[in-house]
Amino acid sequence: MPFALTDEQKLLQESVDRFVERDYGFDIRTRLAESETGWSAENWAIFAELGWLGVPFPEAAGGHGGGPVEAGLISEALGKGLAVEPYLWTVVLGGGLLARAGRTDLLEALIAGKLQLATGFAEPQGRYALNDVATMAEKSGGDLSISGRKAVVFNAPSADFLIVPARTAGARTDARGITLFLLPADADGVELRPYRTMDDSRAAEATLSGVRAGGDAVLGEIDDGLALLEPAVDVATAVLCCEAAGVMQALVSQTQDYIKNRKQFGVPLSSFQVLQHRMAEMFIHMEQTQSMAYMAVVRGAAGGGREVSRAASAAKAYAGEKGKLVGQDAIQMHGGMGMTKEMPISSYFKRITAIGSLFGDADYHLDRFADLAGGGAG
Amino acid sequence: MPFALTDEQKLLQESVDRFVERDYGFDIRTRLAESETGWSAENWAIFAELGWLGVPFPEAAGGHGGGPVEAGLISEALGKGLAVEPYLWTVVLGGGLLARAGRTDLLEALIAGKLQLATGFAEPQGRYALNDVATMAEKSGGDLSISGRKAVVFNAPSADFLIVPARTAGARTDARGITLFLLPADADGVELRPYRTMDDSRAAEATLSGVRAGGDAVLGEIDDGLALLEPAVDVATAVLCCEAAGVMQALVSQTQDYIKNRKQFGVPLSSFQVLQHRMAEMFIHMEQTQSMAYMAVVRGAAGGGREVSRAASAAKAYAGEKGKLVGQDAIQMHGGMGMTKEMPISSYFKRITAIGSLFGDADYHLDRFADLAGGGAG
Amino acid sequence: MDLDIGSEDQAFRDEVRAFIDKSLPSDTRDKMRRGLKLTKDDMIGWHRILHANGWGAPGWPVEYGGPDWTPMQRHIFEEETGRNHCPRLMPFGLKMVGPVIQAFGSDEQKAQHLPKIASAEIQWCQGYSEPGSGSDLASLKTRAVRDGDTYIVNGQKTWTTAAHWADWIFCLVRTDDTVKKQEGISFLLIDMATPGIEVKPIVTMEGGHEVNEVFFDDVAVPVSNRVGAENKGWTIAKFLLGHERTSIAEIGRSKAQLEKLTEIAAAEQKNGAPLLDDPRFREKIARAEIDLMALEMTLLRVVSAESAGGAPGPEASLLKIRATELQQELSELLMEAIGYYSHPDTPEALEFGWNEPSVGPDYAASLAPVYFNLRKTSIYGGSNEVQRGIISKMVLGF
Amino acid sequence: MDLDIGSEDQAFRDEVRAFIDKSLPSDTRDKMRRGLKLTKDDMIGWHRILHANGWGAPGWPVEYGGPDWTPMQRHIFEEETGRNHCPRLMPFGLKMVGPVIQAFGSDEQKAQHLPKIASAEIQWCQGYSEPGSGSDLASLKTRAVRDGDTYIVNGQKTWTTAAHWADWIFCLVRTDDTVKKQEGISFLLIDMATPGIEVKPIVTMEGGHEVNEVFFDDVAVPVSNRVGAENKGWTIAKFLLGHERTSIAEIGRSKAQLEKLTEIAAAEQKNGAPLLDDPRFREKIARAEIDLMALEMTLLRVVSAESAGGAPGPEASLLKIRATELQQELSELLMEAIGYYSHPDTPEALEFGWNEPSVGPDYAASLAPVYFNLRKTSIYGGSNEVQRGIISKMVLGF
Repeated sequence: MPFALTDEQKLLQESVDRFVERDYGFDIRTRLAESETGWSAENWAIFAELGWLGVPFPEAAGGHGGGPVEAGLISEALGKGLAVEPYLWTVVLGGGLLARAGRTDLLEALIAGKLQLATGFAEPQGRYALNDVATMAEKSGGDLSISGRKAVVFNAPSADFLIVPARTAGARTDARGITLFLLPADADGVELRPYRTMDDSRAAEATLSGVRAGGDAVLGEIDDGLALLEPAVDVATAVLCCEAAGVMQALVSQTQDYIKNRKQFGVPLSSFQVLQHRMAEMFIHMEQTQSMAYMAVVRGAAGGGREVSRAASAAKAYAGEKGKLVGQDAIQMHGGMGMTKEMPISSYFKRITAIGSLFGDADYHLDRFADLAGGGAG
Repeated sequence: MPFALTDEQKLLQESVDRFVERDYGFDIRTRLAESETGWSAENWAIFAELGWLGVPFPEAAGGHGGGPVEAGLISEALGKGLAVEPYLWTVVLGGGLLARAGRTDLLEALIAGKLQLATGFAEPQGRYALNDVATMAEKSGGDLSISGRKAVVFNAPSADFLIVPARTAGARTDARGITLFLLPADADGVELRPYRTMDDSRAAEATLSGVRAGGDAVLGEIDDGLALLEPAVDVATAVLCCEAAGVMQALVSQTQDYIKNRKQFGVPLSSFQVLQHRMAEMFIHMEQTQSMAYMAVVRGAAGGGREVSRAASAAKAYAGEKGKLVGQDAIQMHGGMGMTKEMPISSYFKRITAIGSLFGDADYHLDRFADLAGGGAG
Repeated sequence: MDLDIGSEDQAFRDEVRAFIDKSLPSDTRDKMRRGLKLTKDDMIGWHRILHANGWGAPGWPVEYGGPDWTPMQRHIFEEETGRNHCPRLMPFGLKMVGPVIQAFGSDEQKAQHLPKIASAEIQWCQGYSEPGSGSDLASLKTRAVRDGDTYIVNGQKTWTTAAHWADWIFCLVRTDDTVKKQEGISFLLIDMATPGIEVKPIVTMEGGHEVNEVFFDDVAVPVSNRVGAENKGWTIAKFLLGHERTSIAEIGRSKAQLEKLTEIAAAEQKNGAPLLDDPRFREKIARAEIDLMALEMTLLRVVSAESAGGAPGPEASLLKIRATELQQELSELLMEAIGYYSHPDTPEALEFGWNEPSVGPDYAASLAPVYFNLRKTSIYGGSNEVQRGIISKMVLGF
Repeated sequence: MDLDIGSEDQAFRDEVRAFIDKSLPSDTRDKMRRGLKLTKDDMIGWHRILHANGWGAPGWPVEYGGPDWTPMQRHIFEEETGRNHCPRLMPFGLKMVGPVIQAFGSDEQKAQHLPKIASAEIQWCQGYSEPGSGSDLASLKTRAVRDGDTYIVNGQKTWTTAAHWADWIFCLVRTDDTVKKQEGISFLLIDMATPGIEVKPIVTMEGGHEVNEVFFDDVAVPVSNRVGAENKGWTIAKFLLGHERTSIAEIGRSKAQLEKLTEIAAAEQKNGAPLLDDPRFREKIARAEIDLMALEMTLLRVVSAESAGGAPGPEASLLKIRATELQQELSELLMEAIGYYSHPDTPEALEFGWNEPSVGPDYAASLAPVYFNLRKTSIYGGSNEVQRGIISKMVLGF
C-alpha cells in the first residue's frame, strides 16, 4: 500500500521520536544552540551508535541499506524537537555526495560519527541556482588551483572537509564545466568567516584563494559535477521537506495547546471560532506538507531524473508557502508570548522561516517545477 | 481637501442614488435585462433629461463641463442598482473618443440620447492588448477598405456607430499605424453576430468585410489612433472601477442584511465570529476599492499620460482582485440561496465577475502598472 | 514506504481504463470533454453499461450486487472514470440510500430497492434540506403524522438535486415535535408518483437546472417505507455523513480539468505567444498542479489507512475543503484563460448537436457557466465552514 | 473631487522636508536607513531638535505647547518624517498620557507634566497589559490600595515598551475589586524612581530588547498622581483607544521601505539579471505598491473627513489592519530579496560604527531581524483580530 511504513521504518521513527521526547527538551536545545559549536558531539555519538548516521547508505558502503525515506523519517522526528545537529549537511547532503561519488573510504568515518562535512553549493551572485558557479579551478602545475567565494556554507565551522563546486570549463552559468572538489577544511588558502544563522545553525563564508587540489580531490567526473550535485540536492531538499513537516507538527500542536489553555474574557482562546477555523487550516497545511514530503523522499529513493526533481521542487514549493503560513499564524495565535525568545514557538518559527529559503524559496521551486514539466498534467 | 465632493457632485450623486432606489428595483432590472434590447430606452431618455449623458463633456461640446469624476459618481450609483443601460459604452468610452477627436457634431445627438455607440477595441487573438490589431484598412480607390474581426463588442447590437481601430501601417502589435474609424453600424460589409453576456449585457462579434471608409470616417490622426484610444480606455477603466465600487457596496450590504436576518442553530448567522471577520474584510476591500477608483477618476480628470495610466491600472488590478474576493464571499455567505438566479446577489456576483476582465484582468493591469513604473516608489 | 499500488491494483486500473475506452459511448465522452449538457439518458445509460459489466454498484458488497472492491479499487475506479470523462454516477441511490438500506433496512426493503439501484432502473433523490434549515439539518419541519399503517407527510424540501429525474425520494421527516429536535426524526422512502408531491425547479445563477423544491401536500406513505425505528432517523443521518467520503476528492476530474487548462493555455495567445509561456499564468498552472498532487497524495494516504482497517475520520473534511477549492480554482483559471470570450452567454452552444460555429473558440462556451456553477461545491455537502468546524472539533479537540 | 492638498499644505510639506533635510543628524538618518540600532539619545535628540523648532508636540494645541496643526498637517508631518528616515517620536507621552492629562488632568498635573513631555525632558511608558490580560484589558489585577494620601501599588505589568528608558509610567490599576471589572479601575501616574519598582527585559525572538516586565512591590504613589476620579480609569482607557489613530497607517515609513526594496531588488541578481526584472518578483513589488496606494488614498479620505469635522471611527481599525499587513509584507519581501543572505545573524553589524566588512551585502544584516520583529505589529495595539471585531460591531452592527 502506498505510504505504508515497513516495520523497520516504524521502529526507526519510534526510536528517534523517543530520543527527542526524552532527551531533547527545549531547555537542552537552547543550551546546545548557544554552545561554542552550536550542537552536541555527545548526541552525534549517540546518533552513530543508534545507527542513524549510516541508515541512508548502501550496505556495500558500510551503511544500513536505507535511503531518502529513512533519512526523511529521521529528519521529520528531529524537526519536531528542533534538533540542532547537522544531520542534513553531513549525512544527507555531504554523505549523499560521497556515496554517489563512490567514496566509501570516507563514508566509514562519517557513519562512525568521526567526520563532518559542508557543501558550498551557493555563491554570492548565484541566488539559488546550482549552475551559477564563478569559483574557478585552473590548471597550475599538475594540480588545479581553486579560487572563489562560497556563500553561507552551512556547517562549515564544524566541517573536516568542504565539498566545493568549481568551474573547470564553460561560462558562469553553464551546466557543463562544473567539477566537485573535496577539500580539507584546513587546506592552505581556505579561509572561513563563521557566524550563527537566524535559526541558531552555524555557517560561514568561505573564501578560496588558490587552494591546491590533486586529482584525488575530484568527486565524480571532471566537468560533470552538476550531474552529482543536482540529484543529491534534490534528495536533500526532499529530506528537508520532511523536517519541515516535523517542525509544522510542533507548531500546530504547541499552538493547539496554547489556545486551549490560555483564557481571555473568561473563556479559552480555543472557544473563538475564528481561531478554530484558522487552526483547522493549519492542520490541513501540515497534513498536506507531510504527504508531499513523503512523496518526494519516495521518489528520491526510486532513482534520479526529472520525476525526482519535480517531486522535490513541488514538495519544497509547497512546504515553503505553507510553512510560512503555519509559522506566522502560530506566532499570531500566541499573541505577545509568541514574540518572545523564551517561548519555544518563536524558535520553531525561525527554523521554518530558514527552511523556507534553503535550497531555494517557493518562487524558485515553482519555476523549476514548471520548467521541468514535460507531459502536461502528469 | 482631497476627495471632498463639490456641491454639484453631491447633488449629482444624490440624484442618481434616488433614481436607483426609487425606479430600479431588482424585478424591474430583471425585466429590462430580459427584454429584446437588454436595456430601457425610457430610462435612457430620463438620463438625457436629467443631463447625465452630457455631464462628462465640455460645455463647448454641448456638455455640462464635468469629466471622469462625474462619470464615475454616476457609474458608482448605477452600479449599486446594477443598471443595464450602456452608459459605459456610449457615454464614457464612445463619447470620450468623439470628444477627444473633436466630433462635437455627433456629441449633441449623444447628449440628447439619440445616439448609441460601440467600440471594437478587442480582437480574437489580442487578449487585452489595445495595440494588437490585425484588422486592416487598405487603400482602395480614394477610400479605405476595412476588413477584420472584432471580438465581443459591447453594446454593438444597439449601436448606431461602431468605432473601429484598424491598421493603416505597421505590424500586428505595433503601437504606431493604428487608425480609428467611425463606421455606421449598418454600413455595407459590417456583419454583427449578437448575443447576451454573462452579466446580462449585450455584445456582438463584428466581422468587417471590405467596409468602405472615407476620410471623414477617421477619428483623430491617421496611424496615431492609439494616442486617442489608450487614454480614453484609461478613463473608461477608471470609471468602471467606480462602478465596481458601487457593485461591491451592494454585495456587502446585501450580505450584511442576509446574515443578520438568516437564522441557523437558533441564532442569526451574523453571530458567528468567522462570518463577522470575513465581512470585516469585505468591508475593507470595498472601502479601499472605492478609494482607488476615486483616485483613478481624479487622475483621469487631470489630463493624460503615464500617471493616468498607472492610476487606472492600479485601480483596475485592485478592483479585479478584491471584487472577486468580495463576490465569492458574498455568494458563500448566502449559502444555497446565493446560487439561485432569483436572488439578486447572484446577478451582482456575475457583474463583478464580468467587470474583472473588462479592459483587462488583474494580471494584465499589474503588468502594465509595473511596465509604466518610472521613478521607483512613486 | 513507497507509492506503488501493487501489481494487482495496477492490473485493475488497466482493466478499468480498457473498459472505459471500449464502453463509454463516444457522444457521452464528447459532451463531458466539452462541458456540454448531459441528458438523463446519458447518465443512466452509462450506469447501465457499468451494471452490465457487474460494476453498477461500485462501493457495495457482493451480497447486494456490488463487486466488493477494496478501498484502493474504489479509489482507482473513481479516479479513472473521472479522468476519462465518464459521467458521475448519481450518488443518491448508490452512496446514500443504498448503504442506508443495507445497514438499517428490512429484508423487504432490501429486496425491493437494492437491485434496482444497482441496475439504475430506479433513480433516487435526497430530501434533507429545507428552507430555513441550511447547515442546521436537525431543525427540519416537514411532518409525518401517523394514521394507522400510513404516514401523512406535509412540508417542503429544497436543494433537491435531480428531483425532476427521480422515481423515489428518501426523506428525513419530523415524527415527534415534543422532544429534543434530533430525537423526533424518522427516515422515510417515498415514491415520487404518490399524489400530493410537486417538484418545482430552482434555476441556478448560470441558468442551469439541477436542484428543485419538493412540496408534500398530504402525501400518504406506508409505514413499511420507514427505515429503522420511528424517531431514530437522526442516527441514519449521522451514518450517512461519515459514509465513503474519499470520492469527494474528485482527483480524476480535476486531472482532466488541469489537462484541459494546459491545452487551452497553449491555444490562447498573449502578446503573440502562447498564454502557457506567460510566466504568471504558467505559475498559476504549476501551483494548481502542485495543489492537486498534495490532494492526491493525502488521499492515497487516507485510502491506505482505510485499507489497513482505519475508519475514515476527519480526513474527509480535509479532502472536501481542498478538493472543492481546487475545482473552483481550476474553473477560475479556465475562465481567465479565455479572456473576453468568457463573456458571451450562449446556452445553445452547450446543447449536443448544435451545429452553428461557436462565438469564440469552441472550448469557451461552457467555462463561465461552470465557474458560476462550481461556487456550489463549497456550500453544498456540508459547507467548507462546517468542515472546518468538524476538523476543529474532531482533530483539535476544541 | 481632487487629490490636491492645496497650496498651504503643500508649503507646509516643503517646510517639513526642508527642516528634516537641515536638522536630522546624519548619523541618525544613516542608522534609520540601514536598519541599525538607535540609542535612547538618538530618539530623544531628534525630539529635542523638533521641540526647539516648536514641533515637539505635533498633535497638541497651542495652549499646551503644541503647534495646533490641522489633521492634514499632522498627516503630512507623520508622512514626511516617516519617509525621510526620522526616528519615531515615542508615543507614550505625546499621544497617550499627554492627551489624557489635557482632557482629564488637574491644573497641577498639566503644569507638572505637559511641558516636559513636549520638550522630551521626561520619557514615559505605558502600564496597561498584564500577564494573563492580553486583549481583555479590563481583567487587570495590579492593585492600588488607598492609605491616606497614598496608594500602595502591587502587581505586574508586561509588554511595557521602553520601560527601561522611561522616567515615568502611567498605569491602569484596580482600586475596587467588589464591582464589575470595568468599574473598579483607576489611572495613576507613577515616577519610575519610586522604591519597589523593578524592570526586567523581555527579549524578543530576533534578540532585541524593546519591551519589559515591570514589577510593583509596595510602591507608594501620592493620591495626587491619580488622573480623573477614583474608579473612573476605564473611561480614560476608552478615550485613549479612540485617540489619533491615523498615524498607525505608517505611510511614510512604508514608502521608504518600498524604495529600499526596489533598490535592493535592483542590486540583487537572479540568473545573471537584476531580481527587479524577474516577472514574479516584479509583480510582488507592484502589488505592494498598489496596496500602499490603496492605504494612502483611504487614509487621505479619512484625514479629509476629520478635517471636515468627522470623528475618526472604525476607519482606524481598517488602517491598522492593512498598514500592519503591508509592513509585514514589505519586510517579508525584503528578506526574500536577499536569498541566502537573510540567514547570517550578525547583531554586531547592527551597531553603528561597527567597522568590519559585512557578511553579505551591507543592506542584508537587518532584514531578517526586522521581519521577525514586525510580526508584533499584528499582535500589539489591539490585535488585528480585535480590530476585525471592532469593524464587525461598529460598522456592520453585528
